[in-house]
Amino acid sequence: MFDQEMKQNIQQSSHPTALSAEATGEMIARALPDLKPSISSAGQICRIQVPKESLVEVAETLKGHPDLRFTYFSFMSAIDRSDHFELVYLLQSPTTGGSVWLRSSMARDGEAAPTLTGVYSGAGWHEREAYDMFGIVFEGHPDLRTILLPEDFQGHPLRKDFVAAYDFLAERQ
Amino acid sequence: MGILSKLPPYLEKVPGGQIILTSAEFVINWARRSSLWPMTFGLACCAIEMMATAASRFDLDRFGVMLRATPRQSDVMIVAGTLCTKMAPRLKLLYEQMPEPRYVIAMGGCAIDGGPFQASPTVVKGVDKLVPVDVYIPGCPPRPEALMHGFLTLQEKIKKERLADSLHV
Amino acid sequence: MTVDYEVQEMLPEPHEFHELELNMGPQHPSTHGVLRLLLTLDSEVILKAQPHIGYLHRSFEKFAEGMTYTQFLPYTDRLDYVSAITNEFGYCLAAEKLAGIEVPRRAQYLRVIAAELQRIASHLLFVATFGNDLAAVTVFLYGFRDRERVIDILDSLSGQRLTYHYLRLGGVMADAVPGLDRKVLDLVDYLIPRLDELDELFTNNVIFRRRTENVGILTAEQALDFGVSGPNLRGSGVAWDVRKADPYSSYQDFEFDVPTGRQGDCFDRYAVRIEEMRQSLRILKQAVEGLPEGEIRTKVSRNLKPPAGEAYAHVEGARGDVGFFLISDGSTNPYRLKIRGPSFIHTMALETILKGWKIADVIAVLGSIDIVLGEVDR
Amino acid sequence: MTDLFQRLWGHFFGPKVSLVLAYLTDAVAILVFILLTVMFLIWLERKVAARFQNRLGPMRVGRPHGWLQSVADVLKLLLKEDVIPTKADRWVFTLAPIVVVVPAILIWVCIPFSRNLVAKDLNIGIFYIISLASLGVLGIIMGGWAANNKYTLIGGLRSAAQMISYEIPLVLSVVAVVVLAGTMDMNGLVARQAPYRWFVFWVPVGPLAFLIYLTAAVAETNRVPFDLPEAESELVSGFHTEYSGMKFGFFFLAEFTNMFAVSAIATTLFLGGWLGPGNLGPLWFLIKTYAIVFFIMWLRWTLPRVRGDQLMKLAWKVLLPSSLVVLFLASVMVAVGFGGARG
Repeated sequence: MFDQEMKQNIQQSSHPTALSAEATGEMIARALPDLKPSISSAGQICRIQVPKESLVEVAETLKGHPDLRFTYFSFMSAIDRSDHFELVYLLQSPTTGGSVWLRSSMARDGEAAPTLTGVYSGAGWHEREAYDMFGIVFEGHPDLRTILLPEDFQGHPLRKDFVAAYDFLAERQ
Repeated sequence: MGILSKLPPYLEKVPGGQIILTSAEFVINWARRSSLWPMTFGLACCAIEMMATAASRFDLDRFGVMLRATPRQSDVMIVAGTLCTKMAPRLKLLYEQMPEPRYVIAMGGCAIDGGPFQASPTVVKGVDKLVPVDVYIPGCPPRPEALMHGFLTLQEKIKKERLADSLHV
Repeated sequence: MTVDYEVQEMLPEPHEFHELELNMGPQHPSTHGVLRLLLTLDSEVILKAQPHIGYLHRSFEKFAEGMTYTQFLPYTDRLDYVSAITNEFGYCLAAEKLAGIEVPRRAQYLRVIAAELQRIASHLLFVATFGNDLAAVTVFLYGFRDRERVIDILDSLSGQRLTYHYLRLGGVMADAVPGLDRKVLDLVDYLIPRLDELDELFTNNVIFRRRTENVGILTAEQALDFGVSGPNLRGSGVAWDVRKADPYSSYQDFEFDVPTGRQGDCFDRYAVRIEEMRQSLRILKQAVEGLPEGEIRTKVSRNLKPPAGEAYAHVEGARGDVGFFLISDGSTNPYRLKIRGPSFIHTMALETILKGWKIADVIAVLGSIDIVLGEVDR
Repeated sequence: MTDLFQRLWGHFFGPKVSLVLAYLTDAVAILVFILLTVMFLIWLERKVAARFQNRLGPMRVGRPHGWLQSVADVLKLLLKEDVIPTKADRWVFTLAPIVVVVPAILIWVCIPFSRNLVAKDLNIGIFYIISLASLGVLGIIMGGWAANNKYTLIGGLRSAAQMISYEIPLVLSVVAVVVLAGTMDMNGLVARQAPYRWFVFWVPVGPLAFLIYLTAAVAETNRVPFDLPEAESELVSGFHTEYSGMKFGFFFLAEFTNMFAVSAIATTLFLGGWLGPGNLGPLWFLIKTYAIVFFIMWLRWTLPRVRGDQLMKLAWKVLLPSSLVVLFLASVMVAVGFGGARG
């Protein structure tokens, strides 16, 4: 009795395949010509550079556009480029199979980044992690607390100037 | 039961008291080493090997080792995995919740001295910074045979315990 | 360096009289490691569940910045320690993409064999702990008993039981041991009846069904919104498997199905994993039978200096989409490594899934979500 | 058995003194028997579990097959530090294990191992047993409350809910048997089943009542699939999370005594007690009891745990109505002349 139910429960489904970076770029260019997607890293990554003020807006368009449907928030992170922070968002579309990188930059200190929690719930903890690791403040984040580090931890480990406390890095330099 | 712990030194002076003391010592140490109940304190990778050791192929139950969930009912704490500063107060608390006599096994490189993560500022460089460790088991992670050996070593250690030092009733 | 070892409990928020704050973890038999859940209860019903993580934060990403590309490889094993090979896989792919290294076909097949063995081992551990959480202790031991068989093969390949370090940049550590095909085929013959036995003992048990069906539902929309991946996403009915969608390392050569669940309850997540084990056995059979001859490793310099640039590679780990985002500045060390751990995202989704269920369901949900804290905290 | 001891002591002392001494001997005999049985049961449980799980179980402590394992465990628990948490209610905390253990042992006064091997054959035997059995839950609630820990509190409350719910079908199924037999005397109940008219064969009431009794009994003894009060994966160790040393040992003792007691009662009520071929009363009694004990262990190592609401649903929606039906059927059987009182 149950055996059959089990078999019914599991469906073998047809599977979508991922789009290449070029195809994704073309698709975005067709749907939203003013975003100017570029292909980088030997044709592996399709990226869109946006100013941080319009991040939320662009994400909303990418998510809501009927031809694109980038509904899947893979992850976000930041890169410390010594003179500025680069914000990286990877969005995927389970319907078309495309994936696109949103890139933005911001000053290292005194600036706040916009939060994408309003668009994707999944951004919540990733932004908290970036806050922990880089000290980036996300404006409008509902629950911006430390997440991985102890609450009394001093400094932001993934900043390039946070070196001294890591014994092995100090030894090398 | 403070009287009981004061008993051994007096007993030693009585003629024949030594014999009673040694046989009592033997029985008590036998009971203690034959029934080591560890607390499941899985922190990281080593916890998987700890579980594997308790499972069918290796079967820690053969030695009378029975995993307990609460510190109040356990005798051994196997620290299996990396101890981070955020977790350190909890480890100390759990150790203090265990009733005497209690033993600690540091399983794996991380528990011994931080292991491969020694350089990280969030990692405690060895659980012996917080609690007294009885047996160290090297490895990353130690194989189940190593953990079993650790238990046997602990049993050897308990065998040599003096009653006067270990009565906490 | 001094560390203050005072217990810093987060002060509970002011609450109503009938509410009870229950702190589950970081040391609790069924939080699968050091997850801490702060539950607000009304009798046994959960009004709010707040996961607190970071009790195993070992700063992998910072470590990567201070090491060469090859040095960091063994660390990836310790990320998701239940499924070490798939982590190595993702990291190797990313580094190879960055440096433009071609991997010989034999090595690709060996990698697939190792990864699928690892997936089975990991899912068996999932079944074991899930059974233990629901108090079916025998299932726990059966799961481990069968897992040992898989571990034996991985042990013979790499010499390790848990943290294998079998994959290397440009290939694998060692060639297939003699008789690998026999061993793997024996394993297939052994495991299929065991999985049927598991169905009899556990899957079709009425109590198990009642405990898991229609419990802890994660809808497809919610799952996508959070970025949930792997068996948990497929359990919610979304067919998305990196092995099919974005084939790497010759996965396009193999025939296998992607099972999906119906509604995303605990049972669906469990059933998907059971079926995935059967599919992995299929892949294994094909891989050992079609194992090509040839080199097992491209020579890669120990002080690998990839050109400046960035690469992202993701693989279908046992828990989901494991991604490695590597940035090189042309030196021997990575400039930045970002690890996308699926368990991190699944833990985030817990808050939503758990609301409104009972304490007993927390255990079922936690077990079915199958998180590994090493990957959550990194 | 008291008569026997009284006669024995009568050789040395006067009648009143020897009666007191006889009761004391009874008490000691029961206590020793129970302690030894429980130690054996714990060892047995570990070995049985090991067999189910492709393991060996205790092997090293006492050869062969680790038969001294439980002795070591008990000795060790005796020698452990006895921790009372600072925030605990000291008196209630200390009292709780005693409240749990005492009724569990007192039950054994009335259980007949054979026609004469019973400490005191009360004429309200089964009534006495059931009234005592319901006391144990008090200790569990006390323990859960006194430890001042949320896990123990939840465990204690779950236990209260569960015990009260399952008491009713348990008692009703027993009452059905009592109605059939027309007596509450334990030995009388056994006599009604002689030689092979065991109540479990009295279709339709017998098997149904037996099933209800067994289900409720497993729930009463807090064992899987109904081990919610001490659910290890949910509540750490439930109501006895904060207990250490011998206080914890007492809970353990009570649990296994209860398990053995419900099996013994099932044997007496449904399986003809000490009846069997040959003059081997106690042996048959023990064989039947251990068969039920083994069945309960088998359940434990096969089934997962049910959830609280499902547990309640089973008690109130399935067991309670069906036990009422069984009781009604039993009355009908007596009315049409199938009762044991006349036969």
